Amino acid sequence: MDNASPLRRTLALIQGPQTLGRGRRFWAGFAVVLALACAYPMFADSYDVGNNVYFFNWLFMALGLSLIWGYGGSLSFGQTAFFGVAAYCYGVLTINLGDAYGLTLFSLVLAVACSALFAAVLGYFMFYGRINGVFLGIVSLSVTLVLERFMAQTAGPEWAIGAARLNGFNGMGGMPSLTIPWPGGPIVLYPDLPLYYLTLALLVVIYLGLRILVNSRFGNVLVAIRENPLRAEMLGYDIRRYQLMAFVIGSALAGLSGVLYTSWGNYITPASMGMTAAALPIVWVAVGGRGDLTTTLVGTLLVLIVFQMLTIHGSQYALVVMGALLVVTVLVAPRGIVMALVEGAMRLTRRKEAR
Amino acid sequence: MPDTPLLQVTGLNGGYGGKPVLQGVDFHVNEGEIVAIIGRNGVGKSTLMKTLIGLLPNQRGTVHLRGQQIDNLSAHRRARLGIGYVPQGRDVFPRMTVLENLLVGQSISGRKIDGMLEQVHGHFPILQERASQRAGTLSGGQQQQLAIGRVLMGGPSMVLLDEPSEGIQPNIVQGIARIMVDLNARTGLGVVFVEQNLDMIRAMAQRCYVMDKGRITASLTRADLDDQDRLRSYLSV
Amino acid sequence: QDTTPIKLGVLEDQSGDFALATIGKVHAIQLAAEEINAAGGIDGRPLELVEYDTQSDNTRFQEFMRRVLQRDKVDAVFAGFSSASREAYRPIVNQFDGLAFYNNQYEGGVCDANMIVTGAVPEQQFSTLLPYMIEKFGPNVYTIAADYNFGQISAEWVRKIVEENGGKMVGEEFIPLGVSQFSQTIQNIQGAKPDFVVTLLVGTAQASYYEQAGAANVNLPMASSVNVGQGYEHKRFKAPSLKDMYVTVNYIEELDTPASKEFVEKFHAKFPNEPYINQEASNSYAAVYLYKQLVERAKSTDLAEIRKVIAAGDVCVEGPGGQMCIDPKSQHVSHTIHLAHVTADHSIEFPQKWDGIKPYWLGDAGCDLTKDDPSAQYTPSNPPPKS
Amino acid sequence: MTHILETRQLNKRFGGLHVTGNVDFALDAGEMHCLIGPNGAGKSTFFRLILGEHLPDSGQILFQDQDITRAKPFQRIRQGISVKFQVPGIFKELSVRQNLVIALQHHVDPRLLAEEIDRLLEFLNLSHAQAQLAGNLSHGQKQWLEIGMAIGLKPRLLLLDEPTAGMTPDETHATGEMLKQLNAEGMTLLAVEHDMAFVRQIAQRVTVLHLGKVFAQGSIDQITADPRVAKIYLGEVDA
Amino acid sequence: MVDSLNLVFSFLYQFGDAFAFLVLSACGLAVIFGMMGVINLAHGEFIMCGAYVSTRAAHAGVPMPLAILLGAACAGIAGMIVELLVIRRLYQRPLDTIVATWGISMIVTQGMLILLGPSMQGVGTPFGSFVVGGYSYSVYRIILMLSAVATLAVLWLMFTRTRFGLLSRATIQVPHVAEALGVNTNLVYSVTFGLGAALAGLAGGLYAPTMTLVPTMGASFMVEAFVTVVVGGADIFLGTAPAALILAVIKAGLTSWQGQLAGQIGLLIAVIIVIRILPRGISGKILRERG
Ligand SMILES: Nc1ncnc2c1ncn2[C@@H]1O[C@H](COP(=O)(O)OP(=O)(O)OP(=O)(O)O)[C@@H](O)[C@H]1O
Ligand SMILES: Nc1ncnc2c1ncn2[C@@H]1O[C@H](COP(=O)(O)OP(=O)(O)OP(=O)(O)O)[C@@H](O)[C@H]1O
Ligand SMILES: [Mg+2]
Ligand SMILES: [Mg+2]
Repeated sequence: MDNASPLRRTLALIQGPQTLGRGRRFWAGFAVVLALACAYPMFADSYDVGNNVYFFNWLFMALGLSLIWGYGGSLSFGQTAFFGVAAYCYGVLTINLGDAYGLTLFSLVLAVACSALFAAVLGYFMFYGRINGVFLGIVSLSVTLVLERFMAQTAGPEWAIGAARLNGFNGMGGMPSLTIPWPGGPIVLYPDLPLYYLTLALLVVIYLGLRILVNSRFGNVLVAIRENPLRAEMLGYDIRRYQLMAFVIGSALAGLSGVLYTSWGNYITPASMGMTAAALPIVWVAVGGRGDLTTTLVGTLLVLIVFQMLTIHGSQYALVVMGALLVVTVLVAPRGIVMALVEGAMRLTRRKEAR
Repeated sequence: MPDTPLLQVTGLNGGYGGKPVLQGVDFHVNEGEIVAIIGRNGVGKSTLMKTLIGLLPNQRGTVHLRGQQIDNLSAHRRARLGIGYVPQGRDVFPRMTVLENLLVGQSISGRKIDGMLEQVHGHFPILQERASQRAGTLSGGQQQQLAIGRVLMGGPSMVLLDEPSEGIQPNIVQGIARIMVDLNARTGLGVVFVEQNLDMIRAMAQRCYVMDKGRITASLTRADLDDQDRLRSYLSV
Repeated sequence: QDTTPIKLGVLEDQSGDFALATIGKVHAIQLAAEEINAAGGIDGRPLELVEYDTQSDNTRFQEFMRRVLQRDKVDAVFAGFSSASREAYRPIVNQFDGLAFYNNQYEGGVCDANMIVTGAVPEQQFSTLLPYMIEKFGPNVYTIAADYNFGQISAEWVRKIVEENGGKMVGEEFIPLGVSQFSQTIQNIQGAKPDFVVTLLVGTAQASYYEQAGAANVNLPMASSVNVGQGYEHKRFKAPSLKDMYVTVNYIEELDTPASKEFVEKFHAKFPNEPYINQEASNSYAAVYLYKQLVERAKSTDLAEIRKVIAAGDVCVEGPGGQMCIDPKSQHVSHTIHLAHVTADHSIEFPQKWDGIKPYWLGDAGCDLTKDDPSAQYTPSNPPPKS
Repeated sequence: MTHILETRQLNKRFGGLHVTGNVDFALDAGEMHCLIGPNGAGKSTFFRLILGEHLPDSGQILFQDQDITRAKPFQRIRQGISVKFQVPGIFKELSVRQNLVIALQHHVDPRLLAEEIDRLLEFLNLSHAQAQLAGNLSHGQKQWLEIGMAIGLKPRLLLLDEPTAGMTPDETHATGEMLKQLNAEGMTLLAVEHDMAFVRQIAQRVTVLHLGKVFAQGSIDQITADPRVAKIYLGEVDA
Repeated sequence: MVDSLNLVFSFLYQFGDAFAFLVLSACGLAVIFGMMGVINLAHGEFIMCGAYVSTRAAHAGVPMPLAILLGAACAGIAGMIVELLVIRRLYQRPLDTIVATWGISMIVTQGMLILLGPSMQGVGTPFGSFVVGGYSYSVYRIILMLSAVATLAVLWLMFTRTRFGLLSRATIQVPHVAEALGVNTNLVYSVTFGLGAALAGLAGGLYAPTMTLVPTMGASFMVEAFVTVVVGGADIFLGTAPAALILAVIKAGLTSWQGQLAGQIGLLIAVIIVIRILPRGISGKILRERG
């Protein structure tokens, strides 16, 4: 233990008190799931592959919200603002710069940085202004609604940045997809295999990275602030700085979702920042189990899949069933649906073993 | 009526969810008695109090008040039967004024008792002085006085006090003991209180139970209480 | 003979904000498909509908457009109410080189070879409506319009056509979507003293304007390209709040022609609970028949073959409201435009109609899909680049 | 540097209420000092002023001869002040162990952290409860945990607001001994208490606060002998 | 002179109109949020319920004022049922109520669409219009303003002058102690939530004659309602009325000066600024000053 290198110690943080899932069985399960995910495209048609990429797109925003809300205790109702800012940035940049020389990837980074910067400014304003609780939620919601209303009225030709028309409520289109420069001709990441693997890889890296983050000293302080901010401050932590950092990281992830989504469908509208859109991440995260990264990840994916299936098969009744599902989940699974499922499964196996 | 005690607790089991804390508590309080419960940290004293008033469900055993079984009633019904409860850690209504806090206390009897407010103000002058201060901003000891005053407002026939002396200045501790003894003498108020402060126990209690690991392990008489070392020994590890 | 079904994707909002105006579209498509199938299908191939409820949500359009094109492999898609939803799915239709029918009255300007638009566009509705209004009520015009692309571009058309016809704009106001309170707007209108008001309000919340203006006794004639024809406000609000509203439509349920009456009868027989048959329902119905003709003549559902037929320039059907012909340059449709006048008791009279009004602007401005496909949307102030 | 902490003419009002009035107070480095006084005298408020939770209306606070009057709370903690609140301030939804990790990780070498915490748990008599959620502890146990977090910071100055409330006499005594040991290791202590036995056990000097002002100061014997203090505070017992 | 008087009247009318809308949309939400800490995303659906019921009743010949009260009552009962079935289990987890009420809102909106179709015919605005200085105004709008003031007054009396107000505030602050002091907390919760829902229903009933009746109509009240409640802060009486006053001035001013978009965006930006200056809302500020 004593001679463990700093790197080893950092890696050891991948499991810790702040995350569920420890030990051999969990990681074996993780490996199996990852292997399945990698093998999936071999068994699925390209529609399913593309559709899964679409689901993956949203997971980053959910993970970010889990960090801000589940771990940090600050309910941000406006993650879609960062989603939107990054999405529009990506659109404006790529329409102007084009997709050659890996400029789309450069635009991705720049767009995510834009949303992070925006989050830093807004977060500074909020956290250092000692805004907290629901007030934080409402300020962030107001910001995203202001952005939505503003973008919705940019229909006229005067609202253009370079070659990129913002195009109001109808939304901005025509931006190129992410493109990787390649010796044998650039690879355009349409919603298909390459994009699937790229998104999956990003997801795994970010998931594991966040696990390390929340189990690190930073994560410890974050949950301490959630539990009792005054006490945390009286232990010598500058709580506002920690809150701000979590907010920026979480919001940058929302920005990443925005870029991936825009690249996926070559389209972004102000509606992506509206009231409904803003509430959705909260629903995913709360239903999945906001206090943990893994449950958030799995829960969000589950909700997205189930809701889409309901919409496909439920016609008019889909929304009613979705609503009922939400209510029932909250009632029967107080710690989130995934936790409930895991506990249920454990109880079953235990009963079997007992027999 | 010595044969129907004020409070009769038999075989009480209770706790939090799957975690049992009380493991068969038996004791009784006679009409017009002041009884102390002592014990080390974490043995289940507060749990017992919460189970008696009905904030925690009892898993087994019974509680009778003047012969009436009450363990199946909700907490507010038990309160309406005249049981007052002062929780550990005060729990005043923080965003209501001191006066409003007192008025909520009337609910125990469901009606306003004439002169009660004046009586409480007489016991605790600070509560009159600060009538319109928000209770959450009172000092710790002031909050404790408010919590006791609040429960007296309903004119209960018995009270459960969980460490009433905590955070209170010595002369007011004596004052509280006097008030309780006085009420007990005048109105026959039954008192069950959990306490660590030996002075207060001696000043108030007529009998005393010792609790350990979720059970009542000893019952002390008034004479035992005056034996400082004996009492101490029950509280030490 | 090939008897495999021809699959039509139907992506319409059956719930959410727009459901009011769009459920009827789905029913109209079902009606047309049933009729066609009863009559032996398209060249013996039955029509099969693949329907999804898009819930008034743009992202659902993206999800399901991919699904119908990639998974269900439909031959054509009928999709979308709001312009935003159309713009959301258009990149995907382009990517998979599909064929989508947009059966909605809209702000115009989409020049995209993968799209056929059967709804009316501003030049068709305003070039007829506004001269009539100016002549009848006077030259001073006040516009209130939804503050987004549809409203802004339509208002631009109104401005242009009013000026061309010797009228004068005395005011223009844009209302954000979702706004339902209009006291200030009503006062502004009264202050500007127009001869009539052009209302380009969108969504159910904005329709509250009519009730509130009525209650404040504004009492000005109104003109619109969108209200009544889509959201049947005259049926929903108590008379006389829509008194003297003039709308140019290519169809509404009250239209008193044999074709219309037959359509209404068939429709209500099949869907007795349908509250109203609006212009978009009629467009959707006719669009199915347009598609039938295209496939029959192309002898294929292949887009390239179909577009060759369109290029011939003589694809026409008799819709419930009159003849509709596809313009090869823009792949929009010419219409018979009816002027509907809402009377004090909210009944409708049709003082005038114009036959064969063409969607001329896109073609004139330089969009020619027979030559190339920019897949873009243009406006008068942002026209196609001159080649 | 003889005074580790000094306040000069410290004033704080809430609305019309003068909670501390021109408090001049000095604490010698290395001493054990008790602050007593009637309920509402302003003891907890005085602590909050030292910690920066409230800012004074006027006056100055010096810590190790540095002016910290306007410093942020966390900065004061970093300079070596630490506190145990009157109402236990713990992280309820975290395990007991995790509570201590958060308190200690800041200045303990990560390699030694686990051992250090084990030792502290042992010391607090909470080893058996280390995996429990802190919110589920009994009241007394919470007090212990809070004390553990406060001393875990290894402060130069430790502020304790009623550290023994809810403890049995034996535990109170043990706490006193523990504090004496910490003091012997160099920690300065300032405690608010109503338990005179405890005050007698630890205090080298006692300050009585009354109505926001320093009312009396001296050794415990001097204080208990003071009839004015008996009148406002002590009553007949222990006087 | 007359002209400027007319101008003053018109501004007052616009201000009053905005004020009424803010107050009436916010009251129900304020009671439920301020008293119970529950963020009720189904608030709009209770408004819709009130509007639908009162319109149905008016169609059936019930006089308008009665119909409106009936709408409020039905919404209140619906609220009590929702509280009993769902909300009651979630008081310890207020953030989960966001999800639950969001779900309820989805069920109700879409359920209404399925059951009653996409819209309902209106009843028309009663009482006609009046003219001041060349502008004509709706009389009913004045009624709305008066209703807003009356609602505030009744609520104020109810919560400060009655035992119910006292007990409900106690219950929400420390439920277990209130229970142990003899307060039937379940009843209090139920009635408080019902009251909030009834107030929403009242807003729906009052605005029903002036608006489109569709299942999603509640949405157009939501932003204003939230904004008012949050600017007001936790205490609904100290907060909601002044918040509505300030916001109404901002909204009416900006709308008449720069149009509706400015009014809308201005409102939201005002919220951000007000919260920055008063992080706990207006009532937080007042309460702190009072000490
Ligand atoms: N909410 C809770 N959930 C689970 N366990 C709890 C909870 N509250 C207390 N406990 C546990 O129950 C046991 C008894 O606690 P209780 O509060 O009754 O002790 P106590 O005798 O009152 O101690 P003290 O003198 O410290 O107040 C303790 O071990 C405690 O950890
Ligand atoms: N925010 C506030 N607003 C108004 N008065 C306050 C506020 N905070 C404290 N007070 C008052 O200031 C006085 C001092 O309170 P403080 O908590 O410092 O007392 P204390 O000496 O710690 O008493 P105790 O021994 O009871 O804990 C009390 O009278 C209290 O009511
Ligand atoms: Mg206890
Ligand atoms: Mg204190």
